[in-house]
Amino acid sequence: MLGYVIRRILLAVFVLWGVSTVVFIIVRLVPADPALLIAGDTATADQLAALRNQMGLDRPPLVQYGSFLGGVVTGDFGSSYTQSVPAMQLVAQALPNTALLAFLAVLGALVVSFPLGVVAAVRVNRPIDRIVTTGSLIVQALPSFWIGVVLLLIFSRTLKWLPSADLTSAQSLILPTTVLALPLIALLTRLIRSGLIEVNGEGYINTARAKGMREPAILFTHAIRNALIPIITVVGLAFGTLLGGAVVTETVFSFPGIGKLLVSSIHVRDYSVVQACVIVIAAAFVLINLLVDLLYAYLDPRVRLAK
Amino acid sequence: MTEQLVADSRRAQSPLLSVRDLQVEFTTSAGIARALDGVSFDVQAGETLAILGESGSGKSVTSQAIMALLPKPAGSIVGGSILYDGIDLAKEPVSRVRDLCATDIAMIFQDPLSSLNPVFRIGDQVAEPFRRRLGMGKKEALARALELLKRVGIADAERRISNYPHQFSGGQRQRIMIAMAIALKPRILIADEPTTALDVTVQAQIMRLLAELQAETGMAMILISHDLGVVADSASRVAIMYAGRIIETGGIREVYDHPQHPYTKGLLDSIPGAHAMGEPLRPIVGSPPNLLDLPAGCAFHPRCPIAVPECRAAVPSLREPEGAALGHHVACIRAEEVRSHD
Amino acid sequence: MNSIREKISLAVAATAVAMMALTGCGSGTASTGGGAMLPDEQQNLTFVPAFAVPGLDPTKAPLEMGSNQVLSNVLQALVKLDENSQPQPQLAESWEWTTPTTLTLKLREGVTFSDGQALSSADVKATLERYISQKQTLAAVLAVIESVSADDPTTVTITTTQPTGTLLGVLSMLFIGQAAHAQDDAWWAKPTGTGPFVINDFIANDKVSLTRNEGYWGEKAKLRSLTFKLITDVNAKVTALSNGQAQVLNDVPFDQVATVEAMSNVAFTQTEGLTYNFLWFNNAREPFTDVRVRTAMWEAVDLPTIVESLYGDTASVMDSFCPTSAFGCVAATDMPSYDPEHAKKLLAEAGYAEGFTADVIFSTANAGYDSLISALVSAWNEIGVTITPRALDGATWLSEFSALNWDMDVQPNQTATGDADYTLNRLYKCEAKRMGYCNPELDQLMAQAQESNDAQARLKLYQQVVDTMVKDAPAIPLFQTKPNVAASNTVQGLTIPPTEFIDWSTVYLTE
Amino acid sequence: MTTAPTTSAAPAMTKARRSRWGVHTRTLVPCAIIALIAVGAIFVPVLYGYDPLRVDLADRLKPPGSVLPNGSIAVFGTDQIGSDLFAQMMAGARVSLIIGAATLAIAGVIGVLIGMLAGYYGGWLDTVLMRVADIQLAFPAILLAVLLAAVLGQGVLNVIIVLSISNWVVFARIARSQVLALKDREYVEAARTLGLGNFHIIFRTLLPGSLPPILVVGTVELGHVVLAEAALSFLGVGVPMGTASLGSTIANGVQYLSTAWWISTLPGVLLLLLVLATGVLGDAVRDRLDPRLRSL
Amino acid sequence: MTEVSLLKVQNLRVSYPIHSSILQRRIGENMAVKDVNFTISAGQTVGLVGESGSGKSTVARTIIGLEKADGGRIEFEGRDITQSTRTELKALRRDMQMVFQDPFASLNPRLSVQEIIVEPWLAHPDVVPKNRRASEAKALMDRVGLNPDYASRFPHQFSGGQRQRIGIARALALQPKLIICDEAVSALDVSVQAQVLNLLDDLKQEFNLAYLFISHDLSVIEHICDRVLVLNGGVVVEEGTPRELFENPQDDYTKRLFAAVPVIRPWLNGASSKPAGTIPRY
Repeated sequence: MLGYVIRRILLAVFVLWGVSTVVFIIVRLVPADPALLIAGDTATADQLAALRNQMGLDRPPLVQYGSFLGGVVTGDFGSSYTQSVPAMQLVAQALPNTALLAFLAVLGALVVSFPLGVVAAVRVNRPIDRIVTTGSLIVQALPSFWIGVVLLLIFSRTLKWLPSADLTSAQSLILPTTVLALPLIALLTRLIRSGLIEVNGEGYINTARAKGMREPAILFTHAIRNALIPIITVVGLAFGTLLGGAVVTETVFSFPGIGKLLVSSIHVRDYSVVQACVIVIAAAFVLINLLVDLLYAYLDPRVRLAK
Repeated sequence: MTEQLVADSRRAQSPLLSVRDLQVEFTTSAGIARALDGVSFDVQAGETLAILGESGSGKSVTSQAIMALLPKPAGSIVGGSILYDGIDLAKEPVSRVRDLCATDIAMIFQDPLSSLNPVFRIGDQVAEPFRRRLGMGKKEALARALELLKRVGIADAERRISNYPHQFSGGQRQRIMIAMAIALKPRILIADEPTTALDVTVQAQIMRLLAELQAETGMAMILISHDLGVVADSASRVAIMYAGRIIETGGIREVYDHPQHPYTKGLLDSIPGAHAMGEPLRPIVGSPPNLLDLPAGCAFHPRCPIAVPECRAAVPSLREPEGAALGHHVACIRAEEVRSHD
Repeated sequence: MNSIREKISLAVAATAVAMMALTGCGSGTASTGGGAMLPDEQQNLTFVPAFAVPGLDPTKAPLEMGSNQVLSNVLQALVKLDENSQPQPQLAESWEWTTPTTLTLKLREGVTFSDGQALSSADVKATLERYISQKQTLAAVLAVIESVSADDPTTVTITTTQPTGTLLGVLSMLFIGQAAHAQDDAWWAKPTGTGPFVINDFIANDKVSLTRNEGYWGEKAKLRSLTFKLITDVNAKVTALSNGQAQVLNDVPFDQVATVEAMSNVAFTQTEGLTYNFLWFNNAREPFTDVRVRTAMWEAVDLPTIVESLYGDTASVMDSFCPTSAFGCVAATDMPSYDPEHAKKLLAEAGYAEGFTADVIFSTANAGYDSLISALVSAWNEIGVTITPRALDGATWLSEFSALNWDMDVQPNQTATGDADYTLNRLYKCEAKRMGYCNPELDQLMAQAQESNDAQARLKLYQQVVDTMVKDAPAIPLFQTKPNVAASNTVQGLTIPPTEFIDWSTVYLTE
Repeated sequence: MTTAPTTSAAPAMTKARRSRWGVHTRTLVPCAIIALIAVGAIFVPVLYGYDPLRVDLADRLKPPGSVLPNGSIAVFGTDQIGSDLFAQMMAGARVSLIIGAATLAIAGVIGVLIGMLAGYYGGWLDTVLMRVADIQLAFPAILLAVLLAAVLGQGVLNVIIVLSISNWVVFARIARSQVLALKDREYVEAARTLGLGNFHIIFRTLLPGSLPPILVVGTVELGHVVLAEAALSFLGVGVPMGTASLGSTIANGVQYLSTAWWISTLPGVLLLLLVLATGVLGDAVRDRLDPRLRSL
Repeated sequence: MTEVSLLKVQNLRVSYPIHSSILQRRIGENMAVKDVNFTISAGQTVGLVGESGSGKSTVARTIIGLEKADGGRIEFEGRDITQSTRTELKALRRDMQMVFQDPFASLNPRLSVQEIIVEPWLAHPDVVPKNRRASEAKALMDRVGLNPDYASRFPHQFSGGQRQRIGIARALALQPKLIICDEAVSALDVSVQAQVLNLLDDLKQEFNLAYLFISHDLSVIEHICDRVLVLNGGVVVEEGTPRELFENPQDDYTKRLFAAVPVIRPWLNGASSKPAGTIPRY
């Protein structure tokens, strides 16, 4: 197990190196010179050159890459040129917001999808199952920004129950969390359902039946654990993806998350912040999935106790 | 003919389990398969009945039907009865049948790896019947489990009780399955191809263990197998199945030594070891029938060397042919000829 | 980043920016009357601005609209311009040109920063030097400053390389910070100023919260706290006003005006502004080198209908090349009007009877441009011209725009100084090389107008300028917009200047 | 004892028929919906003479069923620039379907190829390719979208490229897992013992065997891709102006939700139908091919 | 032995690598086959018996080239295959073919019977010219007892026994000298197994085939083999004719193995091979 853990960590480091390198290259491929953005369209060539020099943009790419990697390792991504503060500080400000949102969404999705999936699996092909599966398909088939705005108009504008934006109260988290959680609920419900149905055909379920165990007991002892272990991976992946992929929801609800920070930094070519965002998002993604893999290995004795 | 059979068994003693005219259908995307078509047999206390058949003959479906383990919703009992202790298991709700499982009728399966839950320690799995069915405390249940594991021959059971299934060999896993099955001292143990996945030396050990346990507890056994040799030592009676029906049944020596159904005879002739070396085998021609499209009349007639046009007309029922031993029943209109050929 | 005018500050050139500064051209005053003033602990207001606030360091982005909207309430300049563009004392009490290149300013006594520290000439010197060293969008304007010296705690002397009458205008745009932190980027990221409000908390492009400067040297603000909360989604924005999360919205789009006006307890106000939108032809590129093609393109567009349909009364069609609210932006005598038939004729004369293809660039940062561009493209299509719209993100747009890599460009602009010179002379003279347009005759007229001090003479000259431009059609002035606010009825004392830099110190809430 | 009681057999028969009918319905109905949308997407814009660049400002924001000045009826109303919403939706469906199909084709080919190579050769190649997949997953797609929009300008092709780059991993993973499951099958080993080369084994032996789950994933992914295009449009890096897609129509109409609900809601319903149909189809195909496949 | 040996296996050693969990470097090996020696002459059937893990399948797979040998020699008609180049190996494959255990898994479900039988000729195009492949495939089907009219059907439309015939036809397509049967009849029902065994017997006579016959089923081995090798733990523990081994096993393991084989009619020869007393008799 220890060897497995070390190997996974090494691979994660490799992935992070890859992400860092890709973002470094991409950011330099994007047209539009940050110096031009700072100095404005009337800046003279000398001014631009001076700015580039000041920003280190005129150094050979490999040198830039080297110092960039050095920065990645030490967590120093340089300063945001729009805000004169370390890029990492901005990321550290935004990430917890998104992380909170993503965490609540995943948690909420689990809490809701679990009973739905179980009910659908137990009553497979009955009306309740059809309602649950069709409902989950519908929820997954709507663009999240549309759902977001509709929820906003209903709960915020018409009913005035919930705030439409801001992060000043716990209530303001409800709508964005819901929007993020809905597709996840749909996905997890279907996964839990199909996982339970699949497990239902396994030999050990028949063994449990032959031992005279009642269906609910079989479901909650033998079936669920086996059905849920593979789902952990999906949950981890979803959680990781939400960290970087909540930008639509963050935009609709004016939520100061890392997705919005990334997008607005891309728009003004704030390289340091873009790089910091992408690498932190990727690191969080990789870390979560690493933990999930380890959790998976831990929960499945076949992996845990493998030599 | 059923009446006849029933009368026979009454003569001996009242059977522990009595399956009557059992019919099971499976719904598949290609149509409806009649997996069992009028299967009847009795099991007496303490005896071992072997149910033999090739793949698709319905032998495993029989055990699933008894244990209410038919895969839902594809498979269902559409007729007949399974009488146990005055209760018709075929009519009872599944939950009622479950109450009898393990305490009255227990079962072990072909593949001991997939039959054990990979994420639970074997101790917990063996202790489960004690805890769930008898409401024992964890400690006590585990102590009982340990006893059982020792009894079925798990070496170093004290340590291994907390191991997981994948850490055991195939034979050990089957021993664990057996421990679980006999935990609540069932009156009938159904062993569905218990040794098919095992090596021949392990197979012998497992068969020996089952026989010992039966001698100890006096439980009845239903041994389901495709291998005529495996059951020969342990079973007293045998039922040969073909295409969802029992085509021959009787005392095992009687059936093996004097098969009255051309299929049984062909089966015995097909076994390589039964021949002088160098001589070609005498196989049954053709392939087993498709359950979705059974031939009219006797399902075996297309492969039968002695088939006559009448074989196509009606499904032959089990009968006691002339000259046959008591309780030897054959579903063949030409059973007498088979015997005379012998 | 979605507000229409955020990029103005980037697009607008720096050279002449500060030659003069803001002039008042009528200002809107929102809401009148109302109930009793709320107790102090409830004087908390949330404002949804039109512009994002990407950063708070004025020396790094001196022309950022969103930032300046906030900073003008926190930091102060040496002078401020009154409604007539005349410098008035703010931090400087008085000033004097001792030589044509030496300006001496006397600082006001008793001014303190919100942290209690007194303002001194060292602060002014260090701040101005910081502005110069940053080489940002004001670099060209600041290039004339040779040196700044702090002669005594209340005296500052600025030496310029040449006589510069507009220096005070420049100074009005420079916010003064503390000398001790002149090199400290982190301090400037959240600066402490001498204004009526103090920055409490800041999240870029999201939220700035200000609190009252209790030690303000002037009349203290009435609001206890003021929050700028950016809400980009239109639905969320209007909802925030409707459910009381925000008290004031800026920049309500036309299609939402009816919704806002229908809300009880909300007052909608709009005022004349200095912002307008234009279309530029790349006059150096075929086929726009031909004035007949440019005129044809202009005549193909039914601007009154487009503006009325898309912007209603939140915008108006222009009859000049800069907003009429600015001085000198006189109506052209013979503005081309919608005449597609004539346009086709002109095209045929120019040799494009079969039409041609070209592109038009615009920045996606300008919300709502899609409909406008669609309408224009559709209109041109009617005269057989195929135009491909190229929607670019703000940064890409700027680099394409600067590289003159376009056939046509649509963008907003602001006549920041409220004077036609700022827009016309800066953009359309040959030297500007902004769109390949050059008419020496026009250059001469504009130079004359710049030099003249006689308003009437200038107006006459500008009449000639505008009429010449109409003839040359180097650009199409599309429409000018009216800044608007929607405010809850409880908001009092709110005035919207044409620049939209609201002075929040006079605002308060009533029941 | 031979005749089965027909009464008890009857319910089972009906059940069987019903379940077979169920699989058929679940395949046919979504296919019919997709076909209908496709036919509409091809012909309706032509019949309506729909021109994405035509703007009719006098007719903007008309509710469904409005009679326009030219006498025609806008069944689904008009949008913010006065274009007929029904025609625009159908033209949008065309673009969305093209994007969906092209993305699936590109991402599918690349993903399947990479997945199969990784699974077949294993070892360091597998490790490297799968880490590249991890890098892709960890990388926010929005950055890529903005990059391409900036480098190449907005365009349908860019959307396809972005979506292909962010979708190939799904195909790679499923193809890899399939190859891993299949490559030790006896029929693959048999091909090897016949002396057939790696190329033949990968493309003629393993690929056909891996296709069913890939097809299932493909049907489900079609819906995801169309939705992702909508999200890109919402963030301003989707299809260019003058090319209506379902996503861009919905995104543009969202700000009118409280005043002209139909602009984003009706195309939303069409999108829902499309995604739902592909989802149901995917499920049905899965049930048909291999019920053990998870919702991937 | 006067005959020239067709296949000669000397000191064969095969191991599976154990990789380190961190860098996946090879840190050790699991010996599957430790030291195996035997020869097969043309037309001879040699049986390999042993329990799971004895290495019998590994021997077969190594000979056919699915695994790599770590040591020893495998000579086919005097040439060492372990040292062969890819092209040589490909040529060798013509002379050596394999019939697999699982009739369901060993046929590509997506190919028709004809395509399956033609497939070997894709790798060795010179065996049968293109225009004659269809008819040759049908001839092969006929030879193994399949109706040639079913050439365009797919494997799932056949029963287990028929599928195994298809597998045999495919192996025959390259006119090999040696066919390795890896548990080729183990998955078949006994009635069908007998048919296939008879077919293999017939083909052997007809084409002078040699078989390496791997099975855990001793009765099958006893029936079909000329010589039998008993494998245990990767080592041949005993070798001889079936009669010698069955009647007079020398090695302890062989004894235990044969003792465990169930007997069809234990009551016939009175002396059951099992220790008496523990099993209740009826």
